[in-house]
Order: sequence, then C-alpha cells, then structure tokens
Amino acid sequence: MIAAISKICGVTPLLAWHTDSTLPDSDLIIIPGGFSHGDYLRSGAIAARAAVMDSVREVAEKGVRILGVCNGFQTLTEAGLLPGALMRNAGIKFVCKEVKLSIANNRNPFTQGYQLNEVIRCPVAHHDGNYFADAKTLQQIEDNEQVAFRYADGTNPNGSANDIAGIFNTKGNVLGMMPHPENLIEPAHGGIDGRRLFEGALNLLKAELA
Amino acid sequence: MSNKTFNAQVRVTLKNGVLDPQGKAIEGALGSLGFEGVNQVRQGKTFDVQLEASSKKAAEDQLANMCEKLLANTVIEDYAVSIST
Amino acid sequence: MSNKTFNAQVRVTLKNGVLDPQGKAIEGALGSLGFEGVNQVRQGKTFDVQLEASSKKAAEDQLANMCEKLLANTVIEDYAVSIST
Amino acid sequence: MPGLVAPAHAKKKNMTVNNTHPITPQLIADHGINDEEYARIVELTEREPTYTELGIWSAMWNEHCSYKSSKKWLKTLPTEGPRVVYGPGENAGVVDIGDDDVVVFKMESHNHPSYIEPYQGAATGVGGILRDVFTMGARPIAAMNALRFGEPDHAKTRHLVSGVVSGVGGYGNSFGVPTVGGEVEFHPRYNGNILVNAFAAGLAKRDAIYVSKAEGVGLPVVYLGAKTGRDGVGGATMASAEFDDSIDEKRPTVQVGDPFTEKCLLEACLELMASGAVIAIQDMGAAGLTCSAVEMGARGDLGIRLNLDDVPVREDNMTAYEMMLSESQERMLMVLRPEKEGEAKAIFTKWGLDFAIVGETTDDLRFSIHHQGEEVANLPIKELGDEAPEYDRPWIEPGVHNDQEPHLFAPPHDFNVALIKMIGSPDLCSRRWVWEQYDTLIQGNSLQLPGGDAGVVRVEGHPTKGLAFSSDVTPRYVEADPFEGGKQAVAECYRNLIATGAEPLAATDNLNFGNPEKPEIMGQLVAAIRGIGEACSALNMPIVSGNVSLYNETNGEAILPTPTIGGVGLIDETDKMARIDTADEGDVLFLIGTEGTHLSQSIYQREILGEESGPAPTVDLIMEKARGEFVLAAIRSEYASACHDISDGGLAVALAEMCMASGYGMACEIDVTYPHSALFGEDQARYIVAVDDQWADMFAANSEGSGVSFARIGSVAGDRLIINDLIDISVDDMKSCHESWFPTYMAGPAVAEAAE
Ligand SMILES: Nc1ncnc2c1ncn2[C@@H]1O[C@H](COP(=O)(O)OP(=O)(O)O)[C@@H](O)[C@H]1O
Ligand SMILES: [Mg+2]
Repeated sequence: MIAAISKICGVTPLLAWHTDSTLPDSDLIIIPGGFSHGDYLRSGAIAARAAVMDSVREVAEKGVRILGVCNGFQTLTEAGLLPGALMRNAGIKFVCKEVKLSIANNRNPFTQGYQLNEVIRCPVAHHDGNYFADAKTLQQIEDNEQVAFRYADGTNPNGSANDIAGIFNTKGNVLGMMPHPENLIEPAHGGIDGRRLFEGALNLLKAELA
Repeated sequence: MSNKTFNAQVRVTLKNGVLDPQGKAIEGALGSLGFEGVNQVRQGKTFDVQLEASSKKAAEDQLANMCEKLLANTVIEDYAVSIST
Repeated sequence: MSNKTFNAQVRVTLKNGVLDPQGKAIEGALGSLGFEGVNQVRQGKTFDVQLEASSKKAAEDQLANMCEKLLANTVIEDYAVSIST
Repeated sequence: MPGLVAPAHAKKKNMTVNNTHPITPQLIADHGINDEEYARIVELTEREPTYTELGIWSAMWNEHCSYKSSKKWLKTLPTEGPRVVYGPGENAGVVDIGDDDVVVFKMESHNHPSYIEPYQGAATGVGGILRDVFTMGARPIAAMNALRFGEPDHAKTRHLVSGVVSGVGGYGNSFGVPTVGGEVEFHPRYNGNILVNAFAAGLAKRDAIYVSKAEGVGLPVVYLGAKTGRDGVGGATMASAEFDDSIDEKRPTVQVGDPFTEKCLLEACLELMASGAVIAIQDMGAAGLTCSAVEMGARGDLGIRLNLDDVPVREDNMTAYEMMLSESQERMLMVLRPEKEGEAKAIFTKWGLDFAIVGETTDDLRFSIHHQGEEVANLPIKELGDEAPEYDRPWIEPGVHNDQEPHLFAPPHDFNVALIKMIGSPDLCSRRWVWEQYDTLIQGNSLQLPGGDAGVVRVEGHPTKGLAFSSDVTPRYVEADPFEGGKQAVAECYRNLIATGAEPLAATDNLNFGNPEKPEIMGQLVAAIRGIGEACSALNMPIVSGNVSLYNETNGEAILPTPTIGGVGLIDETDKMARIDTADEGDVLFLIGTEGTHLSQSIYQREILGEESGPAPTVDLIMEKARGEFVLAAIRSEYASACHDISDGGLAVALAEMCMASGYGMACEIDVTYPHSALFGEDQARYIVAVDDQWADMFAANSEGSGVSFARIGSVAGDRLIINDLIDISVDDMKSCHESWFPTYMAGPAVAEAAE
C-alpha cells in the first residue's frame, strides 16, 4: 500500500504506530490490509482497539477521509466506524482472485473517478469478507446510498449481503472495502482500474484539479 | 484487600439470525460423513480466563466488561460468563 | 423407534502445553485495554448441535464420534460433550 | 576436561525427567543412536553422557541435522558460480542479481509433521523456511510449495490436501508473503507419507547479509522471539525415523505456528540488523536451541555457555533436556555486540517479543549448559557437529529399462476423448482450487501468478528487474531412472524459468527419499544426485541450498524418489517477459524441438493405458541448453508473444494449456510418424512459442541460423483446438474439464477443516 500510494501521488505516506496517541496532519488516512495481530480473536478486532484508533475516530468525526482496505475494513467495522461485520467467507476458505466491482455511488471523493454502475476489475484476498448487517441496518445502508461497491457479474467471492464489497459511513468520509484497489494501479499489475479511487481521494483527478 | 484467583469460562456465540458459514459447513461435512439426524450446528468460541479479583462478583463484572470491550463483537455475538472456581 | 431432539454443546479446547497464539494475543490486548489481573487466556471452540437420536446415550455417543471424526483435531485438542435438553 | 559426573543429589522434584535418568540401551535406541555411534559418543564425551547430553548428541547426529547418509554425495554437487555469494552450509543460499542486490532462497521439507497434523505441519513448514531466509537479513518476497499426496481415493488424502493447503495459506498469507508457485501431485506411493516441501526467497543488499558464525569471546548470546514450550521435543528425531502404525504415539510433538509472532520477528530482526547490533544470528529450527547454539559456536571456533534459567519459557517445570530439544517456533539465537544491548532490547520490546541474554561465547570450545545451579551438559562443541558420523552406505546401481518404441503402445480410440481425459486428470488438471487459497498478490510486486510456467515478482526498488521461481520434479521418471530423473527435474525447472524470459541463476534441492539403509534406496539417492549435479553443471544452475528428507516410508514401502528442485531466474527487463496466456489471434505457433516419441512413463501411458512402465525420457543437456538459450534470446528480443514448455502430457497438452490460458483456439498441422506419440510423447527440451505473424519468418530464419530444431506447427485462431484430423475440441469444453476436477474432488466427503 505504501508503495502504491507513493507511485500514485509521488509522496511517501507518513506512518502511524499502533500505540501512537496522535496522528500526523493528513488529507487521507489509510488502514491497509494484512493480518493485524494475526487476525486472532476476530479479523481486525485487536487492531480496532489499538490506542491510535481513538485518534482515527476523532479525525473521522472532523471529516478527514479515511480508507480501510481489507483488514482495514474489518478494523473499521470492529471499531464501530462503519456498520455491520465481516464474517468468515461463505466458502470457508481464504480466497485470492480477481473479481468485478460495480460502482454503486460515485457522488463521493473516493468514487468520483468512476461512472455510476461502471464495472471495474479488482483483486480480493481475504478469509473474512462476508459482509453482514441485520436487516434494519442493511436497509439503512441502502436507503442512505452508503454502498460504494458491489461485486458484479456473479463474482461475489464470499457471500456478502447484497453483494456489498465496500461501504461509506453516513457522512461519506470513511470508506471500507474488502477488495484491494492498490494491487491494480499500474500496467505491470495487468490493469489500472484501482488507481482512480486513490486519485479521487487525494484530489488528484484532472477534473478536480482543473 | 486481598485478591483471589478465579477460573472463568466465557462463551461467545453468534446471535440468532446471524448467518454462520462455519456452522453450515460443518453440518454439510457431518452429513457427508454419514451422521444422520443433525438438524443444526452453530459454531462459537470459548475463552478460559484465569484472573485475579477481589470477589466473584468483581470477577464477573470484569469479565462482562472484557466481553463488551473485546471478547465479543456485540453487533453479531452474544456472550455468557461463568465462573467455575 | 421414535427419535427425540437433543440440544447439545460441544466444547473443544487446546490440550495442555499446545501453544495458543490466539489466547496469548487476547491476553496482550486485554492488558493494553487496561484489564489487570488476567493471568491466562486460552481460546477454544464451541458447537451448539441440535440432533435427533433415540436416546440421550445414543446422542452422546454420536456426538463423541463427531468430535473424533470432525469437530476436534484430537492431535492437539480435547473435547467435552454435554446435552442440555 | 572438567569432570562432569551427574551427581545423584541433582534430583529436582519439579522436573519431569531429571538429568540423572539412567542411560539404558533402550533409551539409547529410542534416541536413534546405534551401538557404534554410542561408543563414539562416550569416547568424545570422555564418560557416559548425562540424559541431557544424550539428547544433544542424538539431535546433532540424527540424519536431519548431520546429513550422515547423504553428505558424501551432496559434496559432489556443483555449488559455485560467479553469482554465488553463499552456497550450502548457511541458512539459505545467496545469489548475486546485480546492483548490490542478492536473492536468498532455500527449500525445506515438513513431510512427517504434515502427515500427523496437516494444517500445523504445513504451516510451521512455511514458517521455518521463511525464518531461514530472514535470518540472513533478507526480506521474504516469494514462496512456493511442492506437495505430494496419496491417491485421490485413499481415505486420508482429501483431509490431508485440505489441511495442508489451508496450513500453507494460513501461515504465508498472514505473514504476508506472496505464494507464486508450486506443485501438487497424487500417487499411491505417497499414501502413508505425503510430501510438503516449502520454498522461500528473500531480497537483501549484498553487504547486509548475516551468517551464523560467531566471533569474539565473552559476548552475550541472546534468545529472541517466542517463548519455549515442549513443542516438538524429539521432532528432529522423528523426522529421521520410518513411520509405522504406532505413529499415533508420536503425536504430542506437533508444533503450532504463530504467523503474527513471526511477522514481528521478521521486522524486529531486520531492524536489529540495520542497527549494527548483530554479530551472528541463527534461527532455531530442527533441534532448536541445541542446533543453533552449537552451529554458532562451532563455526566461529568458540565455546558457548548457556544458562537455561534465563530462557523464556511458557510452561512450568521444563527440564534442561526439554529446553535444549524443544522445537517451539518463531525463535532465534544471536550473538550481540554488548554495547548495543539497550538499543537491541528496545527493538524487541517494541515488537512485543522476548529478548533474553541466555549465555555467552567462551574460548574453551565447550558446549556448557547450566540449569538450576548445575552444569547439566558439558560437551566438546566442534565434535558435536564435525564428528557426526558420515556413512558411505552400501548402494546398488539402479536397473535400466529397455527403450519402448511408440508402436508398442496402443493408440487411443479417440484422440479428443484422450486429451480431455488427460487435462481433467488429477495430475494435469488446474490447481486453481489450491492457489486461490494463497495470497499471490500481497506486497504488490507479483507479475506472474500461479498457472503459468514460473511465478514472477518484481525486484522492489529496481525499475525493470524481476525474479522468476519454479519448483519441479517428475517422481515417476526418477523411479524409472534416478539418474535421468534427477537430470530431468533440473531441466524442467530450467525450462520453466526460460519460458518466462528469465535467465536461470541457481537452484535449491529438496531430496525426498525412502530408507537409505536399503541399498536400492541409497542407489536412487546416489544416482539422482549424480543426475542433478550433471544437469546443474551443464545448465549453469549451481545448487546453493537444500534439504534432505530420508526415511519417507510406511510399513516398509518407500515413496517415489522425489528430488524437488526449486529454481530462481533473473529477468532484466520485465516488460519483455513471456507468459503462457498472451497468445493472440493470428500468432504463428512454433514447436522448438522435435516430434514426440517417448511414451514410457508418460501421463498418456498412465491415464489412458493404465500403466506405468519403461524408461524415463532422457535429457540431452547440450540440446537443452542450446534450445533454452535460443528461446530466451527470442523472448528478450520480443519475438515471443507467448511461450510455454512442453512437459507432462506432451505437445497436445501444452497446446491445450496455452489455449485455455489465452481463451483462443489454435489450428495446427504437425508431421506425425505415430500420432499418439507425436501428440502425447514426453520428449524433453521442447517449447511452444507463439510469434506475431509479422515476425514469423524472421523467427524461423533465426531458428535455422542457430541450429535448433523447430517446426512451424500452426496458428492461433478461433475458439477450438484443432490438430490435424486428430483433435478438434472447443476451448470452453477443455476449460470446464480442466477446472472441474479439483473442486469436485474436494467437495467430496469428510473434510475436517470446516471446523478450523
Ligand atoms: N501448490 C501450489 N501452489 C501454488 N501454485 C501451484 C501449486 N501447484 C501448482 N501450482 C501452479 O500451477 C501451475 C501448473 O503446475 P505444474 O503443472 O506443476 O507446472 P509445470 O508443468 O509448468 O511445472 C504452475 O503455475 C504452478 O506454479
Ligand atoms: Mg511448465
């Protein structure tokens, strides 16, 4: 993720340690993938209770953009910054493959680089990506148009409710998603569909700059 | 105030209505192994916790607190605490 | 022979001496959340199984068999079966 | 020497087995030590060893650590080359890839533990090999796993496949290394003894490599990582013993992996090394504290004194014996620059790991162990390793089979049916079910994923370079002809690297064989090593690291001899790579090599005729090299729009695989003497290259000019594979058959991992 961000914006991101009590002043905070604390107990559970998450919660309230990818998404739900939970994949196994995503809401900095309903390619790699929320919460998420991405064309790899692959918080400044857009940002990856997400979030899109 | 050592068991189970892919998979596997008459399997977690507290009540309170804060994800899970010794 | 429905609980825990990285990580997390006096945490699994059997004894036998064959990894885990209803 | 007599008063109530435990003939035998070896041990110890000492001797002298049966033959392997920085003897081999970068790699087996507990066995196998790589200062960048299971219908196979694959993934995914390749095969000869060979490679700067040789007297010996438990006490001894049906009794030795601790250990070690605090470092693998401490001392001509009271333990009442032989995972031993102690300790504390000074280096060349105020062992440190027995075990030259002409093999009733059956068979079907459980993308540098000829990852920090990895061996060939089979394993690995456009650099070998005390098994080992050596010399692929796993037998039946080769190749310009899946409509197809003729030991013979017999195909190493270099040059000159080597199943299977990968059909006209051998013969040193129409004549002219045999066999077209009037199948039909065997098989009954 660090390499991807450096490639996209030409600046190396600052790092925060899990015990830090403050965060550097920044435009975008990313909680990347990886098995934080081995994903012992529940995926993202221990990371969600790290000291640094208090600061994340604070700046989230102030409207700073926060992106959680994969384990980052799990951490954000465990921390209560996003609704629902990510359960064991319906197929029980870890799954690493490319899926299709359709853009469910592009009126947001993270997704503004995409067309509404555009279908993009994106890899997933996770064991617990099966999005669950109770019926009422799910309805709220849908009503508020909080769904950012849905698995498209029958590629739902994990049994997620309503094919949900990524959601915003109600304010729209926090995005959590299971797929890994950072692994599809340059021709060497075989595609660049993931790039626009970061460009949007970092205000690097041409339209925005103009 | 002197502390005593308590051995506690915490059971964390999925709330009703929350899907349980692992339980489902086990149901299927049991069926394929020839076990008949299995209506349902739900998988949960247990934690055997040894802790020091001033009283059984204090230990219970602390354990419930641990569940709320860490051991259970109360969006999807219920918990139950019991102290054996 | 008419079958009855039983609700059983299976507890699967790591054998003594087997490393429990999960339990260890939870201990650490509880510590950093400010819980004091936690000596040890060991994580295990539970299975709530609903099954039909001709008798309580038959249900118990079947559950033990399920543990041996699937629910527990007897190389590193112990199991205990209890039938509540 | 200081007379060490285990005093009778040494009894400590809190020890499970104390150090005065009598040394009986039975106890000696239980440690896998024979009479002759014991006599030598007494001579070197200069008295009867104590219980702890016996454990230490047995750990150091068992097959796993001492290589006593194979050493004589391993010495014959080519291990040097202009790029080799460190060959065998270190934790992993180190090879220069230019720009001050080195690649560090090794392969190691975890066969026995994986049979007993497939998930944890495989997981800790991956953990062990990763540790070997980062102990040297390299950050792991790629992993592979070579797996061999019993026949699919065997009662245990599905359970083992399921557990091993999730264990490999469970550890590697969590640790964060991409798994970019491997092998999976099934054969009844592995029914009671599966093979799990794990490979890892890492990247480091040439001048930042760390080795195990300690330097300096009176320096602190530091214990790093996770705490010690009773896991795997006697594990290395178990790995050197044949299985019998009493295996269940050996179960308590199973180790559990903790990938998160390992990840922290990686980061802490690299940080520590960068701080300049490390003089020598060694991971605790087989025989844990014993092996690592002896190695560090003996290499540096130093003694080591350990105080076990300072060893971080996670269980009560551990004896010296248990601590010295524990195989708890995720641990390291280091000799520290004393002035850096504070800094070093802070790093480990930050990563939540144990850091304890447990001893010091001495000048007396003794391995001295103290526990609870007593010296429980005092042994000559050099002799523990250097004086390990080295056997020239009797061996017999393997027999040879007469060549079998193609016309002696029945042709199929229907070529389409035969091809479909072959590509949907257990050994040729798609391994997608396996590799989709592995994180192949983590770190963001994967350029070629499993499913092609070799996995490729970028060299981080370099604009154009990449490394290719392939793992290969064809055990049925090795069984038929250990010498040719050994050659073939190397040659196929070489070919897979070439097919991506990589220059093969070096290899690691994992020699899995049966009981070396049987002359015919020893003969297999000797001949296979000879074959590997010859091929490695001819193809400039020195062996820089490796592992020997013997006694792979159950109830007297040995596995197929399986010398797995893990090869590494260098791609200078990754935008000029070739891949299996990039053939484009209109491309012209070239066969590099000649018409297939060899059907003995082929997949055709096994899957269609139901037989495994005859000689292995021979490898002409001169031709192998000439064709390899030609194909490599063609790829580097960007002639090849796609490339694939021809291996199991022959030409037709290779073409089918390219069709399925690209989604395009092919129309081929080939010269055939015997159709079935032309299509399915497994002759060696062959490739298929797809060339853009506009370059085809030029490519043909170059082939002529360089003297390699080649044939223009057709073009990429439509959505069917058509070969003469023999084969006509739609790509979709091939795909569905190729993709379905594994998931269908694994959906069958009795998979215990659901409860994981
Ligand atoms: N255990 C495994 N893990 C990852 N990839 C695997 C595994 N087994 C096979 N593969 C991949 O499947 C593909 C086909 O394997 P194989 O038939 O052995 O290749 P080849 O014939 O080129 O040696 C290769 O890309 C290989 O890396
Ligand atoms: Mg190949």
